[in-house]
This record gives sequence, C-alpha cells and structure tokens, in this order.
Amino acid sequence: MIICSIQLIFFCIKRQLNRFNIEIVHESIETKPGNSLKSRLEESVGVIVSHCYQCGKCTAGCPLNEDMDIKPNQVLRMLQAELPGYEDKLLSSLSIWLCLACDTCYSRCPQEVKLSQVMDFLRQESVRQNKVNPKAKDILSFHKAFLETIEKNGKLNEVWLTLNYKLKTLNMIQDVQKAPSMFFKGKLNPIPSRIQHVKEMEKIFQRISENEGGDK
Amino acid sequence: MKLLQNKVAELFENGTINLMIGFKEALTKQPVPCFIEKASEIEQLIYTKDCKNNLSVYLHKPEVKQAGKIGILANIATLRALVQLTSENQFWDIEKTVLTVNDKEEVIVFSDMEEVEAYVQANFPEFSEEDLKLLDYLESLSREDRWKYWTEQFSACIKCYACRAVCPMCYCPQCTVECNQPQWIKTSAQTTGNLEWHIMRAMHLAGRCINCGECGRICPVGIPVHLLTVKMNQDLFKEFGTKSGFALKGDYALNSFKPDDKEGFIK
Amino acid sequence: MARIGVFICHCGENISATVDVAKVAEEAAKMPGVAYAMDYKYMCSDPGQTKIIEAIKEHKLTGIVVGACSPRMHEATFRKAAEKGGINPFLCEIANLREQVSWVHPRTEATTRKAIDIVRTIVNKVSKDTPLFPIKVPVTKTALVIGGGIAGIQAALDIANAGHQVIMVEKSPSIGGHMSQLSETFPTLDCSQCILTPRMVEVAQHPNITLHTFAEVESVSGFVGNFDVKVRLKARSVDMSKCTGCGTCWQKCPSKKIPDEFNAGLSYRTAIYSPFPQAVPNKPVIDRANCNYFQKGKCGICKKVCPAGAIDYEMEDEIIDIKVGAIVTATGFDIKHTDFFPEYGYGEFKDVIDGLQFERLASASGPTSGEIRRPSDGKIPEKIVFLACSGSRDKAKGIEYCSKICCMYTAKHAMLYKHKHHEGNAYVFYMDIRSAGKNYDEFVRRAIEEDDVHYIRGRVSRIYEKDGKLIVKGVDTLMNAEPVEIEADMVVLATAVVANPDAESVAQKMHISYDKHHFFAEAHPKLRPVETNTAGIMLAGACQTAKDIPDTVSQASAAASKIMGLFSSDEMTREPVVAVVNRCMPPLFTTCTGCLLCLEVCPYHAIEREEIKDRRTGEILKVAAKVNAGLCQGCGTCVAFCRNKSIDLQGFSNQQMLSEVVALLNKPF
Amino acid sequence: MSEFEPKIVAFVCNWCTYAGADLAGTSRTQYASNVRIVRFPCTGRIDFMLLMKAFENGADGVIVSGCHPNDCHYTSGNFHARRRWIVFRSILDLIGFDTDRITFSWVSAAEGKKWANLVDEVTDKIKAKGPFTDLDKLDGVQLKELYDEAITK
Amino acid sequence: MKVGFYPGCSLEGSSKEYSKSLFAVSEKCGITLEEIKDWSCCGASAAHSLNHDLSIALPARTLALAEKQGLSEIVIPCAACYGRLAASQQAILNDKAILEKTEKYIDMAFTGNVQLLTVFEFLQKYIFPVADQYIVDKLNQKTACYYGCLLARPKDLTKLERPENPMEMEKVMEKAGATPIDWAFKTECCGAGFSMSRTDLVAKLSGRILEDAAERGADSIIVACPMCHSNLDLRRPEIKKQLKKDINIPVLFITQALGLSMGISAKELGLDKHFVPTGKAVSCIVKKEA
Repeated sequence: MIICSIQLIFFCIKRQLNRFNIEIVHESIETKPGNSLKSRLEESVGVIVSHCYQCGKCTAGCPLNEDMDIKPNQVLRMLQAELPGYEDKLLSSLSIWLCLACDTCYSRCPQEVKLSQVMDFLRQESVRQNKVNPKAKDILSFHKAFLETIEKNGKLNEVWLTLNYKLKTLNMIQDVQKAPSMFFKGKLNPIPSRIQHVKEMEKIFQRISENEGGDK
Repeated sequence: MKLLQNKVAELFENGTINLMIGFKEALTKQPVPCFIEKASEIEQLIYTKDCKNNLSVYLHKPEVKQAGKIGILANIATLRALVQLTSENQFWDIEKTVLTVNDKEEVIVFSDMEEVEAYVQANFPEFSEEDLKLLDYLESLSREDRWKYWTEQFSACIKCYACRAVCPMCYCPQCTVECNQPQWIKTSAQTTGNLEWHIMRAMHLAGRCINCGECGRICPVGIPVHLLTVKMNQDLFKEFGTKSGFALKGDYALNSFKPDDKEGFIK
Repeated sequence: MARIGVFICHCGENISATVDVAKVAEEAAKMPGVAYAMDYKYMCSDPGQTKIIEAIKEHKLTGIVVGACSPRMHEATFRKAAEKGGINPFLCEIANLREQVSWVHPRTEATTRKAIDIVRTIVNKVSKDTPLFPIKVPVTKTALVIGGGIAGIQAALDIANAGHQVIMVEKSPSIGGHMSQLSETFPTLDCSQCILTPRMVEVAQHPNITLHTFAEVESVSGFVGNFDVKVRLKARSVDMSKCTGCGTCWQKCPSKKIPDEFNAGLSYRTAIYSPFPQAVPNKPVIDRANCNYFQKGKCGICKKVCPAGAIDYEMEDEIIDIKVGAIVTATGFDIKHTDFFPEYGYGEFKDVIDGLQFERLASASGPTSGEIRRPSDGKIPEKIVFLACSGSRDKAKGIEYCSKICCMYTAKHAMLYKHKHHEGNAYVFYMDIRSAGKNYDEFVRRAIEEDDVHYIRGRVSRIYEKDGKLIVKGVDTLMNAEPVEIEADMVVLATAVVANPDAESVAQKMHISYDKHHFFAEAHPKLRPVETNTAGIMLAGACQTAKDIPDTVSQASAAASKIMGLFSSDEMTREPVVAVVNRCMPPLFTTCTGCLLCLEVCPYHAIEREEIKDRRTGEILKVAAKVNAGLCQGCGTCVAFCRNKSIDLQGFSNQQMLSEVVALLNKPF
Repeated sequence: MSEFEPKIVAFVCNWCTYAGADLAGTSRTQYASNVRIVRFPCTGRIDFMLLMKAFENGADGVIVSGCHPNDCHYTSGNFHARRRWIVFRSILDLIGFDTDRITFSWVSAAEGKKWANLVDEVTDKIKAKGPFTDLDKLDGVQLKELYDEAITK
Repeated sequence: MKVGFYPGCSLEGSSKEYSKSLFAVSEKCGITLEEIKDWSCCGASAAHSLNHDLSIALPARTLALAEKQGLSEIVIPCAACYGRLAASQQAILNDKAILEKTEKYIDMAFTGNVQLLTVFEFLQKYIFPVADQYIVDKLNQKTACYYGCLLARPKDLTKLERPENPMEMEKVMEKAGATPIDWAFKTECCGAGFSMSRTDLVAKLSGRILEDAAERGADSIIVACPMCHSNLDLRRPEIKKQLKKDINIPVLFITQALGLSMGISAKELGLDKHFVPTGKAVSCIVKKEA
C-alpha cells in the first residue's frame, strides 16, 4: 500500500515536471474594432450582451455576490461599454473564477442572458491571454489538475486528483486529516481506476487542441 | 324485363310521363341509352347489370326538358346524381319520375326524391376495387413518377371535352374554359393547358362527383380521368366525412368548414 | 385605349434612398397603356397632389398609379386627388414601394427591379379597372358600449349627451370597473370612488342609456352602421323589478367564505351579493357556482327572507338581439397575480401582495377600512418593500412591454403608506422611473423628497420567508452593485398589466385585430388610435394597451366623438368593393347555374336566390344567385368558390387579379 | 452565371398578412427581395386557378397567407380557404405536382417578423430546389411522339 | 426491466453509497441497471471553465457509447453529470456544425437518441409504480429536501415543474413516510466544485443551507447530488468553524432514504460511509401501519 502511494506521488511529480500543456495556448490578442472581447463572445457563445438592461437581478441572486470584485451585472456592463481598460480589468478579475455556474442568474434573468456562458468564455480568454488573477490560481490549478487526470485516466480518481492538485498548489496540509477516515470508509481508492480505451481520451484532447490551433 | 316494360307502359297510360329515358340493346355488349316517346316503343326497353350510362346527364338538355314529364331509369350512380343535382337546385323546372331495378330484379317507382334519397342511403356503393387498386398503385409511386405518369397521360388529351359532356355534374351553361375575359385555360391541346383543365375539373367535382366513372369510360384516348375525382371523394370523406350524392340537403365539403379542420401544412 | 399616369413618390428619402425612383418612372413610361410618368419628392403633399390633378387634365389620363407608401396609408388621399382631377376615384391604385420595398431591402438593382415590377402589376390592374360608385346604406343611430369601467362610462355619457341612444353591456354585476377599486388616484391623491360614483349614477339615470349588467356580448354580425348583436343577459336569480336592494338577503346568506373579487381576494363575500356598497345597480345577484341552493339543492334562505319576493331560482339566461350602428370596446385589463412569480414564492406568501390588493388595503371602503395591515396576521407593517416592474419588461416571462402605470402607482402606494405610518420604512426597487405626464414627475419627487421613500435602483432576485419576515434579496446598482437584503413585513409587487383572459375571444367575436399580448389593435398607431380595422368599432381604455385614467378618459371621449361623427347623417357611404353576379343576353341571362352552393359560403348571408321572370307572363325563366350589395362586405370568398366564374368582385376582379399575376412574372426578378 | 434568384409570388389577404408585411416595413425588418405581393381582400378570394397561373407564368414558388383561424376580418373567409387548400393540395399530390413549392401560412397584422422570416425561409427553400421547370418540359413534342407511336402500333 | 446507467466518477469514489443505495432500491423493485461500457468522465466544471469544445466532446463520447450499446434510456444519478450530459446533447442537437465537429473529435457517430433521466425521472417512471408494495417502514421525520443548483437549473434541462420551489423530491419523501419541511434554501448553491480549491466559500454557502435547515427543525437533509453531499457532509468541520456552532443533521441521499423505507439495511445502503453519523435519522423510523 505504502509503496503504491509513493509510486503515485513519484509519478505525479514526474508529470508535473514535463507537463503536457492541454489546449491552453497563451497568446496576446490585439483589440481591434470588430475583434473586441464582446464581438468574440457574441460570435463564439452567441450571448448578446446588449440584451442586458442592468437591472441587477443577477447580482441580487448570486450566491457569491459579496465575494466578487466585479459583480455579475457589472461584468456585462463592462462588456457593453467597451471602454479602454475594461477588457484587462475583466480578464484579470477574480469574479470570473468565482462564478460557480449555478445558473441562478440566468434562471431569473428577465432578458435571458446566459451569464454562466459568458463567465466560461471569459475564463477561457483569461487563460489564453495569460491574465489570470493571482488569487484564482488555486481554482485554475484545480481545473487543470482535473482535466489532466481525466486525460490520462478517462475518469476521475479523487486521490489522483488531490495529489495532482496539491502538487500544483504546493498546499500539502489541507485535507490531509480527512484522507485516513475517507480511506477507511472505502471512499478513497488509491489505485487509479482507468477506462479501457485511455488512448481514445488522449486523442480527443489532442484533436481539440489541434483544431483550436488551426482556428487561430 | 317484362315487369319493367309493363310498369313503364302503365306510366305512359296514366299520363305520369310522356318521355322515358332508358336503355336498349346495342351491337356491343353494353346497352345504350334510348328515348321512348310512345307506349308502342316500350318493347326495346331493357335493364341489365351492364347498363352503366348515367342517364341523368340528359335531364339538362333543353330538348328533354321540353317534353315536360320525364321518366328516367336509373342505376345507382344515376340515383346518386339525381340526389346531388337536387341538392344543387337543378330540378326546379323539371317534372320527373324515377325508376330503378333493384338486386332482386324488382322494379321500383319512386314517388318522390325523399324515397330516392332513402334508397341511395340504404344501397350506398363502395368505391370500386379496381379504382382503389389503381390509386394505391399511384400512391406507391414517387412524386416524380406520379408527375411523369399523369403528364404523359394528359399529353394525350385532345381537349374533346367528352369527359365534360358525359358528366351529369358538368351542367354549367358556360364552362370556365369558355371564359375568355380572362382566358383561364389555354384552348389548344397542349399538356400544360390539359393539366390545368384536368386539375380544374377535379377541383370543381371534388365532393360533387358521384363516382359513375363515365368520364373515364368515355375518354377517347383512354386517360383514367375518373381517378382524379374518385381520389378527391375518398380524401374528402377521410378528411371531412362528407359524401357526395348522399343527401338532398347537401353535404358539400367546399361550402362548409369546421374551425378545427386540419392545418398541419400551414406555417 | 387606357391612358394611365404613373406617379412615383420619393417620400423624402424613405423610398429614394434604396430605390432608383427616376429609373422606376422611366421604366413605367415605357409600359403599355402608360401615357405619363413622373417622380416627385412628396406625392402626398399639396403640391404633389396638384401635380397629379394637373397631369390628369393635361394628359387626359384615364387612370393613375401612385408608387408610394402602403395603400393602407394614403390610398384615400390619392383617390380624392384623382376625383378632383376628374376621374373615378377607383381608377386610382397604389403601388406599395415603401413598406414592402424600400424599407425592407437594401439599395440594389434587384430592389429597383422589384419596385418596377410592382408598378407594372398595378398599371395592369388599373388598365382593367372600371369606374365604381359608392353604395349608400342607412345608419342605426344607437351605440353599443362594451364594458362599464371608466372608459365605457365616459364614452356612453358623451354619446348619450349628444342625443343618441346607448346600450351598455357590463359582464360583472355592477359598473365601475377597476377604478372603483382604487383608493386614491395619482397625481392628485383625490379619492377614486368620490370622483367615479357620480358618473356611475349618471349612467344609470340617463334617459338615453340602457344598462345591462351581468351580461355579455355573444356575437356581433353585420357591418358599420348596421351591426346585429346578440347579448346574453346572465341569470341574476333576482328579479330586478321587485328587488329594492335592502340587503337582507346577503346579510342572511350562509355561504360566507367566497373570496371577494372586489377586495382582490382579501376578504370574503356571500353567495348572493352586490359587489360593493356604491354598486350600480345596487341589486344583488346569486353566484350560482358558490350557492348552496344551486350546488346542493338545499338552503333557499334568501328566498325566505326577501321581503320583496324578488328571488327567482328558476331564472334562465336570456339572449336579446340588438341593432346598433357603432360599438365602443372598453373591456379593460387584468393584472398578473402574485402566483406568476416563482422567485417571489409562487403567490404562497400571504404578505406578498399585488398592487390592486394594496389599493384595497389603503381604501377606506376596503377590508381594513383603510388601515394598512398585512394579510397574514393583521399587523401594521413596519417595513414595506415595493417592487416596480414585476413581470413588466421581462422577456423571460413573456411580457416585454412597460405597463406604464406602475411607476406612478408605486410612488402613490409608498406615499399613502408613509402618510399613514410616518415611522414606517418604505423601499421601492425600480429599474427606471417613467413618470412622463402632467405633474407626474413632481409626484414621484414628492414621494422621495417629502415622504422619505427609499428608492433603490435594482431588481429583486428572490423573496423568502423566515420567522414571519420576508427576506428580500435585491441589489443597489447605484452603489457598485452592492447586494441588499431587507427583512420586510410586507412586499407589494407592481405586477404587469395584461389583457383580460377573454380578450382573444372578445376580439374574435368582433372581428377586430389584436396583438400578440391580446391587446386590441388600433387602425393606425399614430393617426387612428381609437378606431379598429373594422369600421364602426372603436377602442377605449386599457383593452388597447396599459393606460392611466386621464389617457383612458381621453380615448373614451375620442371614441365617442368618432361615433357621433358617424351618427351625424342618416346614411353612410360604403366602398363599392362588392361581389356581383354577371348578366348577359337572353336566353342565358347569366352564366350562373343557380346551384346556390355559394349561399352557404357567404359570411354575411349576402347572397340570395333570384328568379328571373318573363316580364309579361311572369314565368320563371331562370334561377340564379344574387348579391345584396348592402350586405356584401367584399371578401370575395364566393368569387373564388364559384366554379364557372359567374360572380366577380368589383375592384379585385378575376381579370385584374390574373393580369397582375401575369404582369409580375414572365421576366427575371 | 449569377446565383439563381427564385421568383416567388405571394397571395396575401389585405387585413392580416398585407398589414403584417407593412409592419415588417415600418420596423425596417430586412428580407429577401425575391417576393412579389399580390393583395387580395381575403384568403377566401384567392382562386386556386391563380396559383396554377402563377406557376405557368414562371413562378418558382408561391406563398399563400392570411389571417390566423378565428381572426379573419370577414369571419370565415380563411376557414373556407383552408378547406380549399386541403383539397387543392390533395389533387396536386395525386398528380405529383411538387407541393413543396407552395407555402401556406398564417401571418397576422402583428407578425411583421414572422412575415420576413417566412419570405427568407421560402426563398432559401426554393433556391435550394432550383428553378421550377416541370411545366416547361411539357409542351411541344409529346403530341407528335404520341401520334408516331400510334401510327407504328 | 432494464435501464442504462451512467455512474460518473463520484459514484465510484467519494459517493459510493449513492450508487450502492440506487442499486439496492432498483434491485428491490426489479429494475436492472446496465452500466455504459467504458464510460468516461463528463468533464465537470473544469472542462466548461477551460475549454468549450472539450465540455461538449467529453459527454458526447459517453453518449455515443451508450448509443452503440443500444441503450435507449440512461439514468444519471449525479446531478452534475446529468447537467453536463444533457447540455452537451442539447448543444449538439441544436447545431449541425457542433455535431460535425464533435463527431470528428470523438471519432464516433452521434445521433442523440438516448434519453437522459434525472434521478427524479427515473424514480417517477420506474420505482413509483411499484414502490408502494415494497415500502414497509415510515421514515417518520422532518426532512429538508435539498436540490442545489444542478437539479433545478437551468430549467430547460432539468425539467422540474416549479424550478424555484421544486416538489419532486418532496413527493418521494412523502412516499417514504417523511414530513418534508418548507424551507428557503432548497435551490441555493452549496459551493459545488470549490470543495477543494475554495473550501472557505464552500463552508460559507453550505453553512447557510445547514443553518436554515436546522432552524426549521429538520431531522435530516436529503440530497440527490454527490457534490452537494460531500460539501454538506464532509465539510462539517469547516462549516462548524464558519458558523461557530455545531450542526449534526445527517445528510442522506434520496435513494438511501427511500431504501430505508423499504426496509433495506443501513449497511446495504452505505449509511456507514458518512462523516456525520446517520443514527439520528435511522432511529426515527417506525413500522408502517397497514
């Protein structure tokens, strides 16, 4: 058992060192008219930000409204106004990473703006342009660790994910006290479960990252 | 046969009729219409299963109308025609006595149209199997093949209007094809005009045709024109439950409607 | 040979911006039958019309085509000009180059080609036009007013005072409508009932007004000047001639737990009831659905106690036929109720109420005698939250429009509350304040400045109940979108104004158009705001769109004056667009076969059987169909129905329609 | 060779669809310019013969449109029209005429947007189908062929 | 009766008891669950946060496999997985371009003719018609039915009758003999995917939920989502720190609660796998009177 765990940690470190960069390409995009953040958003996600009339109902219902540095309605406001500096401010905000995609905003929005999709788009842009808010690094690391895990295994293994995440954030202590009890309750499975055709999984990731390279 | 002749003689004698429209034997197997003006000519009168002509078509002729009191020997299609024509208000100026011979070879002399109506409703004919088979076959074709089939058929049409002349429902004093202000249908026998003529005929007869099949039988170039109206009647019954030549008080699909008629095809 | 003049309008730049108008005129000049063609900046202007009139005379024109806006706009204008020029007005036709060409297509050659095609089509139509002469029909000088709210009352009084007969039909037991439910009215804060009840009484006592309450219109047929209306007088179960309105019956009625419509469900009424003390007529009806006698077959107390013997359980609905010349539709509106709002509790929180309920709470005649107490426990609320735009301007809820009156009545509500409870706190969540109107914005400012109502800009996402309080989760978008949570005692939703639930069926009975929200459509949004597309039927009040009282009253008076204009002469002229059965030489007389199947097709029963007789002998020579031009409305259903084209429609004849089609085609688009 | 621009004729009633098309104009809703409107008082007035004539004269597609059920300005013209369309479609179907080229619809005076969408949809549909040539191929040769065939028999 | 089954990663790991109890209840009612062979992860919030195409392609692979396997219906007990699979299916079916792209990514054909069932739909369709004959016990307790986000939103995917105050779970609990309470936090978010990365926020959000349930006297909280469960169950120490009070209401999966009413043992239902002891909920149970 112990050997197994050590192996696992070792493997993770190795992977961490020669990290395969999933679909995340850092690049800077010049803001040109017609190529603004708003127009790219409208084109790729199909959400029309001008539909928002700033009633604030999204913010009023957001479970994390107090923690957001830019409130949900203000996110849309900044996209609408397109004033100089707004784009950078948005992409480096913490809010876009705090959004839980709980869809409370969309479900009550009188103008049916799919805000959670806007947030997804902004997150992807933020990573692409390397503008991720430092305070959101943990959240991003978790997402990355998650995707790496399923790329390699096809499905998630919580031990695997946890270790991978901890290696990324170097936050080794958190949750350590939980592991033994979870383990004994049979909830943690240190041997990574994998799908049969792991190669298929890698191919999907590969094709997507190739296609996105081709798009740009 | 004697029975029928006696009956008609009786009608002549008591002055009920002074012209009898019936059938007589011909060189071909199928008997032909005959017009009997005196009791002495009665002997030629026959009625067999092969008496297919729809004699009601003659009731529209001024020569017939002039005779005043007319007797008409009717097969079931003719009876239906009489019912339909009555519902279309066509007999206001004619005094007629209707006779038929039923399955048991009994001669029936109807005292009024209500009796005809009752008889028709009790003996209402099905669509002929041959027609249904042909229609099924046509329906099994692709749309393109149906188009090919019919346009080929219509290309043969010579616009002789025999189909119209033989039809008891085509009684308009001036047919739409004769309208020239505007000219709706080309008069020359070209396929487009022929197609329009037959579509128009089918539309005008939809829900009024009484399925006697005369038009198909008479066509000199052998177009099965009657199939168009048979199909129309079939569809109308399916869609609206209406039957032509069924009731004196009309049951015409195209001058009535239901608010919930189907409209899946309307965007 | 026809000599047709073609006049192409630029409509400022409305047409000329996308259509090459000069090219259109140039091409038109080449069309067969066209003797003259020109283009001009504003054809409908005085100089424009003069050009038409002069051209007709100068070029001896026999017909004209005006390529301009929709015929629905200026057909009448140009036909009048044609008449001035000396040709029959029906020889003037409009080619719609604005609404259906220049406004919907970009500036391309194809657009100009389309314009030319349309002009050619209409030129062809005109070349087949024949002079037509207006038909005169008598006018029945009685007006029907449907709906007894303030709109109906105003219209009825105006028409009756002008000396014409009015029949008013109201579906509830009393007239008065929503206005009778209101407490005070903005922006003056005068008592609603105090200004309304005198009008109600005037209606009841006016010698020219026949009032039918508890009645509904069953069907409307006929046409302007001559409508035939069936009205259902619902069984009141009370003999109006005997009843004295003493009230003994409703005091003794044992069914006392029926939600009271007049008090917006905040109190109860009995099964035999008069809706409110000032009701007109103040005589009760039995609500049979809730009456023990009708539902269970026993009780009969009201009959026993009635001193006048007016109770009649056997009474049945009665249908009466009336003839009227014009109709005012004033059927009013409804509001969305609190159950329309899932995020505010599906209407399950008793202390979340709608605006009309607040009116009843604030009204001296209401269930709390004007004290504002919350419905759940009768306590006086210390904190009230008002939510403007509840359901209005909410695409997700299917109501994109602004309900217009909520900003004002919310300010009024907050003010009324503060006047009664100075220490209380009133919060208004709003998106925009729309207070355009005489003294309106001043009124809102007064609420904020003098009465200390807290206006918070932002919408409320959710309301939930906790420990007898309503937790209102909103946001203050003027404070950096700060989340706001208020523990309120009562919440008032300014719910959206919507059409009545039966508006669609009313419109269908009257054959008037309505919009997708079932508000009735005016004939023109700006220039004919009180008429409908059906001549002789006018609109008044909120059945057309959300309206406040001043606007409603103005529209009602406008509708009344339209009708008075109609009633000012004994006869009216109708467009001669009617069907005609052809005639020809004997012995044919007409190509009509007399099958008379078209009698059933005509929606107006305008086709009848005609016997053509020998003048000397009286012998019937032919039976044929005949169109009664007085009844015919010109729909043309019979024309398309007739097998051998024996009926034709004047102005839309077979020849015209076919030549339009032929003119359109046979060349590339 | 420029792109095929279909010729579409729209037979519409005055009260609903014509007004709806006007509304599309007043709201400046852009749509394909391939349509030409012929105005009728009511869908009840639209003769099926006119549809045939439109095709005969070179239309590639036809739109027939009027008031929604119950909304007819003349109470029931559209109901009668609807029955007629049902019957007409069934005869065309039997003959094998391409009924996809005729689009029936209800467009009310309030549905400017629907009108614009309808025109665009039909234009796209007919564009995809290509020009209507079924009738062009018919006339001329067949009679002679038939005659020849009869002679040889 | 056979129904397809997509467990999702959580049901193999931290929420094994959800899967265990679902199987126990299904088996009792004669329903066989057939797992999609070689299913893979739905991508969860990570995929849609970082890569739009990936968030569609990952669920699509599993759905295509299910089609291949000939499953016409699959039940997806995990609310998060359901949301991802349903969103992916909808996106593909609504847009031909996405369909083509996705088929290329996953190198499999996709027709979208597999019907996806939420746990409620599954219970409603397959368990409800026969449940009464197997229910022998009455839970006899006040339950707070907790839906969280993904069971209630977005409304076009979750198909609940009343998305702001759903009653589907309440109906199940009433059947099981419990008294569902009326409370305010049914559909509030628990913090979901932040369990590990922002435990502080999870404690705050889940704390509010627990607090409201406790104040309104719930004996147990019923959930139908593994994420909600782990946040409400596993994160109790952090919540305690946040609220500065100890709330010990047990959190049960809907299938566990239903299983208890069917007389299935606590062990078989995996009640021993919870952090918060479930004894309090089990001890309320009484025999159902005939």
